Amino acid sequence: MVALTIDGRKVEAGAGSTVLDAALAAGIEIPRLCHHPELTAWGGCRLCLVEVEGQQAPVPSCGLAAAAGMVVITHSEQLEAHRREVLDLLLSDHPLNCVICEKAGACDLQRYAYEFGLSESSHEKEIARKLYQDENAFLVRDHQYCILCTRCVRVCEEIVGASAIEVAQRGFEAFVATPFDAPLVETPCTFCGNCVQVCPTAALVPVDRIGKGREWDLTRTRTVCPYCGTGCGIEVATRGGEIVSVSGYGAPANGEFLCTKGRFGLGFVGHPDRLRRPLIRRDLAYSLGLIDTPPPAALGRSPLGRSPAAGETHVEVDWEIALDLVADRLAAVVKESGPDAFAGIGSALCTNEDNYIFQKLVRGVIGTNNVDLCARV
Amino acid sequence: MPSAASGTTARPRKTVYLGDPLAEPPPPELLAILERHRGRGDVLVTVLQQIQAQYGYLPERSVRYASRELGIPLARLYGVATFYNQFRFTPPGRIQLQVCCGTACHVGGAPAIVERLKAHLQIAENQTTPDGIFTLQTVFCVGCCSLAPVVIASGAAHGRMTPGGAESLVRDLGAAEEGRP
Amino acid sequence: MRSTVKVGTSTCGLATGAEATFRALQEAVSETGLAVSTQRTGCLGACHREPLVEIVVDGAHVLYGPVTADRARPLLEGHFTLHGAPPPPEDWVVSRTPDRRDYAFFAPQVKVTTANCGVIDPLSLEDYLAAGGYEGLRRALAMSPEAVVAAVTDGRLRGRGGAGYPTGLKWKICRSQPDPLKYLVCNADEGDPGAFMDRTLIEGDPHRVLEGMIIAAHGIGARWGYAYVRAEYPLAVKHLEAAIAQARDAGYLGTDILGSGLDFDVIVKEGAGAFVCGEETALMHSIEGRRGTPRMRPPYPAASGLWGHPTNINNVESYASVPSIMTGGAEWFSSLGTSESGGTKTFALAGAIQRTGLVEVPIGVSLRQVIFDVGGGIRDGHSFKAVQIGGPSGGCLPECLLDTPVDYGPLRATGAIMGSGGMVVVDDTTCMVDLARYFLSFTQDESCGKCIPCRIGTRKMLGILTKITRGEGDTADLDRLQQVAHTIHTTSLCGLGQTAPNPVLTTLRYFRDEYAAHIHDRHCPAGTCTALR
Amino acid sequence: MTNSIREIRDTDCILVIGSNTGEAHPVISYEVVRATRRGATLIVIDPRKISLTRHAALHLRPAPGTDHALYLGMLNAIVTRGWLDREFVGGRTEGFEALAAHLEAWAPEVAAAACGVPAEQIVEAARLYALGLRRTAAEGGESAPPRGASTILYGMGITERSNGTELVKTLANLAMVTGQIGRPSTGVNPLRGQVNVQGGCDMGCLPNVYPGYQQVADPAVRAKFARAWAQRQSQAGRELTMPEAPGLTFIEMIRAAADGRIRAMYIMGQNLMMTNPDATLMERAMRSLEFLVVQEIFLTETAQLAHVVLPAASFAEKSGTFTNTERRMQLIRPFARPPGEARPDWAILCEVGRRLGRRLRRPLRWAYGSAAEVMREVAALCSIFGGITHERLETVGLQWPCPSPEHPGTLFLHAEQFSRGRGRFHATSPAPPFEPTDDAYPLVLSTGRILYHYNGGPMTRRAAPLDWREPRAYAEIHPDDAARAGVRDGQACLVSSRRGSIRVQARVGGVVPPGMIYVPFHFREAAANLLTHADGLDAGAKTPEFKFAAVRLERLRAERSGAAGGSHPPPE
Repeated sequence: MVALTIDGRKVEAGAGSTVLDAALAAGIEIPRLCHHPELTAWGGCRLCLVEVEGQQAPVPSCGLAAAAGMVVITHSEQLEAHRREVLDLLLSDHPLNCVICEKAGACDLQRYAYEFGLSESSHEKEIARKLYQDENAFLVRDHQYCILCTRCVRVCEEIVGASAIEVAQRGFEAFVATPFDAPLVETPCTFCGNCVQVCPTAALVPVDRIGKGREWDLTRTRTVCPYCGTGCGIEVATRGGEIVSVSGYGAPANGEFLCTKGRFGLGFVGHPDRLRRPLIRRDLAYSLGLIDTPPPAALGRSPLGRSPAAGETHVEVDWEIALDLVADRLAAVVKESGPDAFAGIGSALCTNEDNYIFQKLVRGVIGTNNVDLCARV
Repeated sequence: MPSAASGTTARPRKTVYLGDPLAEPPPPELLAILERHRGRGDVLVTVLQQIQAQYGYLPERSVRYASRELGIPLARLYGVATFYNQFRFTPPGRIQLQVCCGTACHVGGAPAIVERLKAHLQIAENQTTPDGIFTLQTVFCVGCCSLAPVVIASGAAHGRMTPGGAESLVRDLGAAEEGRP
Repeated sequence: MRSTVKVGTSTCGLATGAEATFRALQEAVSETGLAVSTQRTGCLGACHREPLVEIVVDGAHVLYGPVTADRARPLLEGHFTLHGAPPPPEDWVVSRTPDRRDYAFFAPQVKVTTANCGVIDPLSLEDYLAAGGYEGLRRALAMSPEAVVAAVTDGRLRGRGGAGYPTGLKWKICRSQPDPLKYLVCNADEGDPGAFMDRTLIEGDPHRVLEGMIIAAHGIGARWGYAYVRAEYPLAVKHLEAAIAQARDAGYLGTDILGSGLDFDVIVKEGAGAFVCGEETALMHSIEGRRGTPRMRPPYPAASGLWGHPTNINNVESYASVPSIMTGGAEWFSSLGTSESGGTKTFALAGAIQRTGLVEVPIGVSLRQVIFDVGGGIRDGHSFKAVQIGGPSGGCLPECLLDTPVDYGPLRATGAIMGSGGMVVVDDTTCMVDLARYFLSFTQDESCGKCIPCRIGTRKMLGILTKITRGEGDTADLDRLQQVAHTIHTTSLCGLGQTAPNPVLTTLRYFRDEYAAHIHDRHCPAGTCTALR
Repeated sequence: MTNSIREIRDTDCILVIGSNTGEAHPVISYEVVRATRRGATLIVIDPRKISLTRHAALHLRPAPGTDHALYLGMLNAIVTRGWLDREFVGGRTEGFEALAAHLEAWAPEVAAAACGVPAEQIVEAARLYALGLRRTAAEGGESAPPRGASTILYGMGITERSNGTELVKTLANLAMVTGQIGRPSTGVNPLRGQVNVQGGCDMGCLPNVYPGYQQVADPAVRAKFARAWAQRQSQAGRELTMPEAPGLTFIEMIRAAADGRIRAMYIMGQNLMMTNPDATLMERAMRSLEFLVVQEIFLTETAQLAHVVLPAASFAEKSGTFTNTERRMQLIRPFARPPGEARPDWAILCEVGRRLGRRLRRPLRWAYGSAAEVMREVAALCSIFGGITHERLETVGLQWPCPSPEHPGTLFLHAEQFSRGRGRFHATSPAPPFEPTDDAYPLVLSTGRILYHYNGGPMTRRAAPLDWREPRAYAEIHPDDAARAGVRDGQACLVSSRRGSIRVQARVGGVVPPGMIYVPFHFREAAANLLTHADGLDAGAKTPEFKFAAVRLERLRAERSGAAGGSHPPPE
């Protein structure tokens, strides 16, 4: 730990932390656009410049190692004037479409413009980047909103390891490009969307959230991704129960990063194919007199390689009928052949509570240890 | 613009499997260049320079081969290639004209030379004449400031240039080049 | 009788036809049957008289110029009075003394780093050795590394790239790093428009640069060196690579150099056309095969440079000064300059003066001496208006500041900088607003785009300046210029951005009336701005 | 996992074995990428050129099924060249002498001959792993640094094998002989493939243990659960007895169902028609059942065969907990309403339990107000979960063991000692895959996952972007094998085993080595598990050998680009 002074306050900073880290840990907010705690310091936005005693020029706090005895000022008239000028410059290169922008309310540039009272740029408006690329089903790249903070480039290289994108050209012409401006699908992009996650503006937006609501319309729920065993924490943004987007939030297993399935793969939840009522197979329903139509030949065909039409193999029934039927038939088998004529298979996709109750049912009610899980497969 | 206003983004067509565009091994002259640089950390720019020296420009396939063979992300190669003025992705003319626009040349009248050559060749900067003979570029200082203004044609420097002198230089070079097959 | 005919075939010479002159001389020699050897040399610096030919007969020197190809035979026949040919006309003669001080251009100069340029054959190791080459290395290897660093410190050598950081201190910091793998980089990415010192040095005397690097490697403990040479300098690359090959063969590079146990070798990397790569961290990114964007410092390269290892970066002229410190001694070297900076500085003198070329003067002489004594003042009857010093990072100084000494501190006080040595003199036909606009268009074009103030700010400044040169400016534009310039200067990531406003700020300071004329009178006093004619 | 996901980034050397981490566990691969960017050495052991090899210092490609020899060669090199951790071996393990004697026969050259990986690569991998050398240290070759931290990440490429248990023991040998376990950023870390496969096991969905790995064979354990579950305390001792004999494992159940010994089955959230080997056998088994209940969110291929299908709420519509591969229990929260009348699984099961209990006269207590109440019961009955409640999980995930409300959870296992005390070395020997290749079926088929899909595909194939990106079944084929069969890149081909055949798109390239075909198993229109076999189960874990089946590759006459499909009988 090192002790330093920030804005007149004594602050403790952990080993290896920067002045920015120390300030944020102490609750002192410093404006910043290119900084991201999980990525290497970039130092391009120049908003986090601070004054350090003994140094002539202001220094970017994101790249400045906190040292013992350092005296730092994060807000001064000079610094605010420079930050304002930098934002002014940036706004001249950014469409101010906040009233219809998807990112409104969650856009860092918009926030700082608000804080500095900048409604527009004092400079001539000129946006070099014109591309709008959406040749994929995952995310839209609207370059004119890009502020070249390169968080997306860094997350792609440093975290994901895909290096699908890189800044191309230079100076005012620079933009974040795929190799030879090919569609993302022809690059090593894994569509993990972590670039979308770290983008501070509307340059990267999930295709599926466009037109689905503004930030303040959304309800956010933290839960766990239902796919592989990593157990990533996800934050699901919904509007009226419909999923709008998924993001990471800083959970223990995954931090704020996700993969393509976790971020773009929850479409199944609201899918029309979801089962809504209990079903009984047509031959059984027929034999029970629940329906009049005899079972179709399709019941005898393999389910692999084809998808049945709705209601082709089963008919919907009430819960009471289904539950009693299950209880009757299972009880009959156990009474006739003993509990070991039954087997139960739990689920690696269900919760601990579900599985606990499942094995309780098998062991406690049926009285067999014939219970297993797809853990072995 | 990603907004509700324009929100009817059509779902893109289904992806098709593109196959491996580099299924064939690299051509021998390219392989020779790449082999020289395998396993080194300081070669990226050098490799691009040598590819450009080989072909006169950076053919996209060659860059893709370099990425695969040397294990360098293609995006990085592309980012680097577009960063530096030296690299180009299209074949240049047979004669590359570079008008020096360094300080001494600028105050000595380089802008007028550029304008004259543009008018004479009827192309803009960084373009190649339709007959493929001339490519016109401006460069910032070739280090011949004491002889400003300077025009470089196919690597040879011509000092103390004037608009008229530059035009006749280009005329002569063009005439000589046209005679060739 | 030992006679030699030397032709300066550096890039500047070649641009005026020196190659044709050389061939014509060779032909003439063989046809006339003269017992004369022809030799290529580097650049003597007197570029305004290129192509230069020096004829040395038994220690008697005569320097001729310009000698175009058609003058080759008459010159040869005249000089050696063959078949009763008349002596070459007097206006062909530049100088007749071995030190050439009879020519005003050379008289005030003190040649240390450029001593061999134009004198020896740059592709000949023997020539270099004959001129005392690698003696500095021998002496350095006999010293402890600490003593080498101390000598450089005592010589008060400051970084010739422009920033003027004390070289000895830089070496010391790098040397003290615990990491056993250290690198050394020679920055020959001379990107300033209007500068050609490094080109001339490498083309004319590559071994000297190399020797400086090897001495530095000994002092610092570096294992590998990179020479990062600008892509626009193919001849410099060729000469340096040839010198490296010769040095390797002769045991000055490689393992166990001269039996001292020092292992060191140099790899030449060509730049690829990016001015910003003159910035040390951008240069290192370029060597590492990345986009040439600078990064935040600290950590400085001395602590964490190439691939994270300690790396010492100096420019060509700094390294070229080192052998002389070893042979001449720190005391002698420091005595050449001022109390703050030792040694000499080379300048690329260009523009509207009589005698352009590469000059080397002791640090501390005045701008006036350089421009008027060496350069001979303004040509064609025009009057001096300004000297642009330090390239796009520098500033434009008016006549009243001509007595400023060329030294790091005093120049910085004027708003310009020492820079790497570009010095372009402009006369009354040059519009200062247009010149400022020119430099902004350069920096705007060369901005890497990483930081916002430089990427967008220079673009906006350029826009305002263009407006003014079109006669569309207003008074508020000048305040806006100054305001944006202040933010760019204070908040930019690297030196390119931080110094980009300098040409604008100095012209605003010293030539404000020209801006006023453009804005209020819609008039360009120099007649440069075409929209206002 | 013995250690935690977050520890990977601080590792010095990472051994990735039989895990296509970048596609099956992308977020864990991010940690590997971070580690390599911090200078860690990555060694990939896999016949396939998986995405992580881009970042690897070494990629060892043993011929399919021969990797066991490679590990033995590494062990031999470690022992004979003195790279072992004598202190750890002496203080924490037993049986080393026997192992060392056994390893004498496995010089790296011998191993190289067996697996096709050059001996020097085997030795180098052994050195890097044993000493935990970072990239810089490995290259510099200067003074030896103190032993770094090495970790092993392995996946189904190890476990879905007929000798999987032996292989895991061999990897444990590697970790123990080098002391690369019981410290931060070390360990032997299986990457579990499904979101709650860890939790399902933890909760006792295994034939031999109750929740918390309490043995079925232990009368005290049985009595404890009987007492706790009984509806009325007075009945406990008298009437409710718990079954004593361990139950059947999964494949044993399937076989028993196929030959009539199992007559009824209850399957919760498991599409075994797609995800289990030998789909033909699976279907026969399912059709043989007198009564099959499937509890699901979609009418999966398995559910289509069920007599009764009960509609379940998905993870999006219920509360509960998942336990991830690093033993971390985390809370899930509902963000949507269940469709129609669908209900949470546990609630359906309680209904079934209540009704069935009445009919079988085994009334248990089923009155849970919420999933949190269920977890309270779990905590009360299992000491390793004793300190875990939904309330605690509101703010943070907890890694078990977590025995008390104050316990912070356990970051990594085996810090002081192994579960059994001293770690035991096992002398293991390679065994060939169960089904050898022959002239009729000359290629090795390996099945597995791809990035964009999951298991049998009921979820991912209904997630529009994912199915857009990877819409059809394919097979990765080496150019040599493709040329031999006359199969061209991008066109349809036929892959057949003794059990069935499927039509898939050929993707010809360098991902697989010659002699190997890789087919993802997510596509019902070309179900890879029609080809796999359910024979030759691993003796210990009873896991089927998904990674090896003998197949042949054929060109399709009437080629339709992109066509894919499957059929049961192999075509003539």
